[in-house]
Amino acid sequence: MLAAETGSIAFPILTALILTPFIGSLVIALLPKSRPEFPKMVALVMSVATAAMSIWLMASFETADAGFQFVSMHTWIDAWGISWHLGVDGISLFLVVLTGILFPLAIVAVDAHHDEKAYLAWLLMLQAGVMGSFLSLDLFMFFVFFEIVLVPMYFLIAGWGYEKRVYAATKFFLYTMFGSAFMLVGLIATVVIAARDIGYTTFDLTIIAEEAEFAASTGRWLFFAFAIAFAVKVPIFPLHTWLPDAHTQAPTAGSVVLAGVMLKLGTYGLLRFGVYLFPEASYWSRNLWLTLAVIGIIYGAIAATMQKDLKRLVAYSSVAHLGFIVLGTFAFTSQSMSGGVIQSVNHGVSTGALFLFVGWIYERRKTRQIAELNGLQKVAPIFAAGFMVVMLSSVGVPGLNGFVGEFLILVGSFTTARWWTVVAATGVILAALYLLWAYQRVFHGEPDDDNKSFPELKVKEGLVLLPFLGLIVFMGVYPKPVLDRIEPSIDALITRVEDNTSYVQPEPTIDLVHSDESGEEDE
Amino acid sequence: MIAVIEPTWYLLLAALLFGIGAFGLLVRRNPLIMFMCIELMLNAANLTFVALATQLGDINGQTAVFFVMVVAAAEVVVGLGIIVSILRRRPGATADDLAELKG
Amino acid sequence: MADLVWLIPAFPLAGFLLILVFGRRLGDPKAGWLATAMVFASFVVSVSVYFDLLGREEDERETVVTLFSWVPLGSLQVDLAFLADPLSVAMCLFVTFIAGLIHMFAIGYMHGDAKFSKFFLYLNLFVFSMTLLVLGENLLVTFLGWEGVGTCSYLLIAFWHTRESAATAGKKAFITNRVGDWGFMLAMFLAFGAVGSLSYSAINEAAEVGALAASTASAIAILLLVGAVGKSAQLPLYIWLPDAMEGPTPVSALIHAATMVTGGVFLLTRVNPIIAASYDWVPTTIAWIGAITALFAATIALAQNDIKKVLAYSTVSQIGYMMLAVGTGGYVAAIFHMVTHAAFKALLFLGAGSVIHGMNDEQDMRKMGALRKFMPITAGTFIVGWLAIAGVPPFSGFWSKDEVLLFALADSTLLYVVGIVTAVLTAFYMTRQVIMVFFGEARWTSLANDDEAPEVAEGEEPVETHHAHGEFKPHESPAIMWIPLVVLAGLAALAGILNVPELFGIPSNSSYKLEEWLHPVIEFGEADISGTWAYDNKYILVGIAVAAVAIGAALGWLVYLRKQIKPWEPSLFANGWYYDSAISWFMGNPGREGFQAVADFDATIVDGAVTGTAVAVKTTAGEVRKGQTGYVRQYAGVIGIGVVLLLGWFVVIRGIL
Amino acid sequence: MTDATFLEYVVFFSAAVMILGGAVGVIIMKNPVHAALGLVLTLFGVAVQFVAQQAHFLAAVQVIVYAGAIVVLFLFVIMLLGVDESMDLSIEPIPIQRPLAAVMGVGIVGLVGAAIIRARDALDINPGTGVANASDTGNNDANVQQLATNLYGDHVFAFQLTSVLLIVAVAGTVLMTRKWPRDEHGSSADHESSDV
Repeated sequence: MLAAETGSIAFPILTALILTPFIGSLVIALLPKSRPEFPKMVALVMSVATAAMSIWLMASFETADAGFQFVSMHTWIDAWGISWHLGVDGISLFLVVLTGILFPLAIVAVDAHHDEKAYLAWLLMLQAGVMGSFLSLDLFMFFVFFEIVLVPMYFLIAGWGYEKRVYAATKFFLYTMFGSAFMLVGLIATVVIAARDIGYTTFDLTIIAEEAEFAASTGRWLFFAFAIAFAVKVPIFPLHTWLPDAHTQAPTAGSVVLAGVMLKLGTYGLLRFGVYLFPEASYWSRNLWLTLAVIGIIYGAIAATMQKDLKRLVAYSSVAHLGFIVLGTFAFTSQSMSGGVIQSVNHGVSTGALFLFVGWIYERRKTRQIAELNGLQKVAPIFAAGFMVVMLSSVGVPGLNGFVGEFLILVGSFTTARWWTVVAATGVILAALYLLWAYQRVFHGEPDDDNKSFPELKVKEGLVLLPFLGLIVFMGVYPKPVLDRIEPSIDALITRVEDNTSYVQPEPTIDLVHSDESGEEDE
Repeated sequence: MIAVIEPTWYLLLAALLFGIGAFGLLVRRNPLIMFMCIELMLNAANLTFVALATQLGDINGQTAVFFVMVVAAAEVVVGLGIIVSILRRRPGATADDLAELKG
Repeated sequence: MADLVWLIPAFPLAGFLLILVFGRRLGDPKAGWLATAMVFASFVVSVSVYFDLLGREEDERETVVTLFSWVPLGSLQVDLAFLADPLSVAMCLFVTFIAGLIHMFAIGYMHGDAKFSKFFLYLNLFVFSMTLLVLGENLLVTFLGWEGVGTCSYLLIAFWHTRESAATAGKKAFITNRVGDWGFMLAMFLAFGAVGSLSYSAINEAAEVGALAASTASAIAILLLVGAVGKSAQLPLYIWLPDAMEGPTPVSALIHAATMVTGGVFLLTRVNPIIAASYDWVPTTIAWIGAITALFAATIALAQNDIKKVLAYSTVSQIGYMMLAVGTGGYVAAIFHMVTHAAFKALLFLGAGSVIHGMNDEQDMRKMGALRKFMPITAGTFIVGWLAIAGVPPFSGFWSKDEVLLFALADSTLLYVVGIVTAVLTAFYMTRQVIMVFFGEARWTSLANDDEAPEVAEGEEPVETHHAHGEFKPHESPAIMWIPLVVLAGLAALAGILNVPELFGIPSNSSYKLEEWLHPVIEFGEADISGTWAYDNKYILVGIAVAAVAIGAALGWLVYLRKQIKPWEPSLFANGWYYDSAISWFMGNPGREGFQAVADFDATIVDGAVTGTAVAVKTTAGEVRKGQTGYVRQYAGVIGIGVVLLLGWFVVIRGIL
Repeated sequence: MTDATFLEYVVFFSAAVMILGGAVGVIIMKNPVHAALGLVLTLFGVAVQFVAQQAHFLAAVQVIVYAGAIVVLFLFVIMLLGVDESMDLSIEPIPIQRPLAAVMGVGIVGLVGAAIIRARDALDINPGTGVANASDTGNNDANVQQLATNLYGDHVFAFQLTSVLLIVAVAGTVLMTRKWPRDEHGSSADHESSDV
């Protein structure tokens, strides 16, 4: 699966994507406290540079290539076969871009209420960790980055969060570590067992995937060790309860990043280290995941409906949305899995924006309780309109980005997991229910005295919002460029599952399609 | 070649000395005397070092004793310093009074 | 010209974007004129496309315009493409024309509203979505429009969002529609799984050549029916529509009359080959849903006092007729009735709007009466609408309703009886409305101080009723409002010529024009009723229909104008058979409690397991902690015992050394 | 290996009595000063045993550093703090401490002794010739020279480190026992600790 070397590119773009924020973080940490204006400048420069590089990466990505591109490979610890092995394919590309874009926006959107220097340093550290997780093709490196991510997030929640921040941060950290412990064991076991087949010890993902043969029972154990860690991260029901607390208590930027990219570490991990590494085991256990995913969709939506805290509501909606992604992942069709990937990105955009709005509401009103907010649309119509668009995207209205992902997931899943999909589709109704009800309570009605002076959207906030809205509309109307890049990698992954199991991706039963309507279809 | 008493005797002596030191460490409450007991145990160790160095014909055993002495000296200096600081603040304290780390 | 079909949605979209950017600067009324111009531009394009298609051979009246590939993924290739064929063009023609008139009316109606330009923003977006819906070349584009109109209706119904009831009604409309959308989506999945494409041509062709198993076709048809029931406000999902009256009147007209609610009927017509390929019980189900809804809603309309609620239930009832037609294979009849209904119902709604406007936002018919003297144009046009909807020959409703009933009788006598009873009721409640509003004595003065008139209508009373009290005179609406009324009245009166039968000596070359036009689209699904008893005895049917209207109207006249019969308005009808309140109760009580139970389950059981683990660890640690006495000597003792045990292990048990 | 002479046994056992007697003295004397004197006795005994084994250098160091410097340090501290009053040894606040100590002491001595005796044959090998001694070589400085060679050769790095260790220990102790102005530091330290 290792791609043909893209030799013409000498610049180690992927390494730079990780190092730029990392160096930025160090620089900020070392800046003198006497110059409070520097940290923000450095943070902006570094994160915007990262964003620019990630966009350049997307622009120069080979569309039709299923393999890893821009591969950067340097031996690190030779004796254990650990290497600095980075690569990007259609599955990780857009998550990388999302990571690149989301951080500068989060930095601009909200200011830390105290100790900005440390706040920005942690944020950039977080970005480096997330980037590293998405780019690593070495199990060891991935684990290191996967764990590094926890530290800045812990400090961000505990240091800049709200009332119950310490509880939430601790819960987040311990819960995720609990999952990671399984992964560490599984990871080492994988390497040790794979070394028997390969002949030498290596942590390299591609080599292990290509050359190691796991017995069915072994592979299943190993898969579950990995999957538990990712299931916590996603989070999949019933391992989700850290998420509402962490989301609610995290500072706004933390919530944006948490929802936007960190949860995607879970779904990405399931694809890259679950399905790719252990195709047999993941196919064998698909019914379990499908069931949990569907429960998550319905359950998250119902729980969201009854939340009294607006931020908690959005957090539970994440549980439901991530359920769709897991459903798509384990339905093993081209549409559903690609839909899962694109939904990962869409959810990052729309839920990230929702968290921004909730953060702005909190900044203005110092409350997130739905009961204490009302009539905001009357006093802040532009603010409300922005919220409305983002909300409709989250509800999955066609023409906006949320729909494309949901539709692809459901249409793909329907062929292989029919009844799960039928139930999951009701989640679409529930999504409308909880979001519209919340919108009504917060924005509709006549504002009372507390809400009468709610300030309108500021120019800075509007500028931050524009990229979000642009992406929401663009990805909803013209997702083709994104889909074109995702599809080859997903197809390669499905082929791998088909090679290792009895699974054959179903094709539509009748082929009456005219040639002019489906030129690319080949059977 | 000199005549030598069997090393077994030295070792037994050292074991007894160590046992007395350890017993003292457990039963005495005065921190100074506990310190002395530690010295006793160190000496027991030194004794075995020297005995076995002679027996095995390896000068490194004696070198080790030298280092033990140096470390013992340093330890006494620091340890007594700590004791002085503690007793200065809490005159007449015994080891049992210093139970701040109680769980 | 047909290649320019994409311009039809493009104009309202452009209007939407322009108002989005410049709306505040344009203001009142320029934004309204811009929006109106855009919709009429669409109408012009529709007309030119129509003539383009008309000029072709019947088999070639179909043009697909693909803009770009929308969702291409593997075997799923969905284009953002438009299909210009007789059905979509027919829809576009009346949708854009009537929507244009409604826009125009709204300029006057919304004059002075603080959010004037925003209203036209939404209206243009709505028309854009609606044209997408009808022009979609595949199910997904239709779904885009389908959800688009749903979203716009949400925005428009909740337009006066500071009113709690309006906000709730908007939300209710959206969520109820979503229930239907669930069916629509599953139908798409099923169609894709079976056919490998979402385009109508592929799916319909599969059905036509018999490649689609009857079971699959039935499932798709039933699921699409679920969608249609939601969008077209049929039982059991009609509940959102009466509440949607909370929106401004032009919205009601737009949503109810011309456009959105007909989406379901349009969709079923569009996929008529699938229905034809299904088991027999599928069309029967559709017909009965339509028939029962028609009767059911008509009974409710009998006892409503809100001028718009009567029309709302009447709409539900009329759409029921269309569904009945679809179910009995009378697709042309369905579309025919859709067009005529669009005209006369838009007329009635706008007339009601004009009345409300003239009465300073009073909607309660008990506080009206004798208004014909004060607003003659409104009254005149409203009466034309009344004649049309009641089915008085030769007004348009007569022709289309007869066509529907003809197909109903051809299918089943029982359906026909239900249809006729509904026709009687329709004539009755419309007569009642006309009398209460425009005839009799003026009650707005007598009721001026009677604030607490018994509220029997199911919705809440509008907030602004106090305007109606005290000293004021109803006034006629400005020209910008009555011109659309007059145009619509003309349409309502004459639209019947689209598809007149060969009766009463009407020459055959001018009859059944609509059927001729739609023939290529519906030829597979249209029921052939020639040779049935009903077909051969049309005169008798006409007689029965006219008699029904006469009975209904006469009863209404006797009850409400002559007061010779005591009005019979049971609270069962006034409260809509308590169906809506039952659902509200269910959602508010067991539903809400169930949801709360899940949320509590999450907080206590699922999260409780997590915190429980933490508590268990903490408790254990608290116990273990006590072992740490803090006594150095004791620690040393424990270490010593450990040393002894280790030594014992090595020396005694292992025996080494 | 020649058998040990009677004189050597006398030396060994008398030194052993010194050692053990001093040790017992350390742990049973109520007055710390007396205990320190017991310690001196033990240290001298150990020095005697070193001499008996031709470890002259270590014997000298033992006397000078241990018996001299360290015990004097102990005595200084005792005097400095005035803790030379007797302590009541009949009370034991931790109930199981003494039985525990007894078990441990007896256990260690018994088990180690048993091991030593069982391993007696293994130890009873020819004494190596690696350790130079004055009587064999005729060089009175043989032990010192050999130790020096070893210390400055193989272990020079460790030796250097010990000097660092000593300096750090001394400097640290001086810092630690200095009398800081009590008010600010005491209070601020308390404040911090309560915070954490």
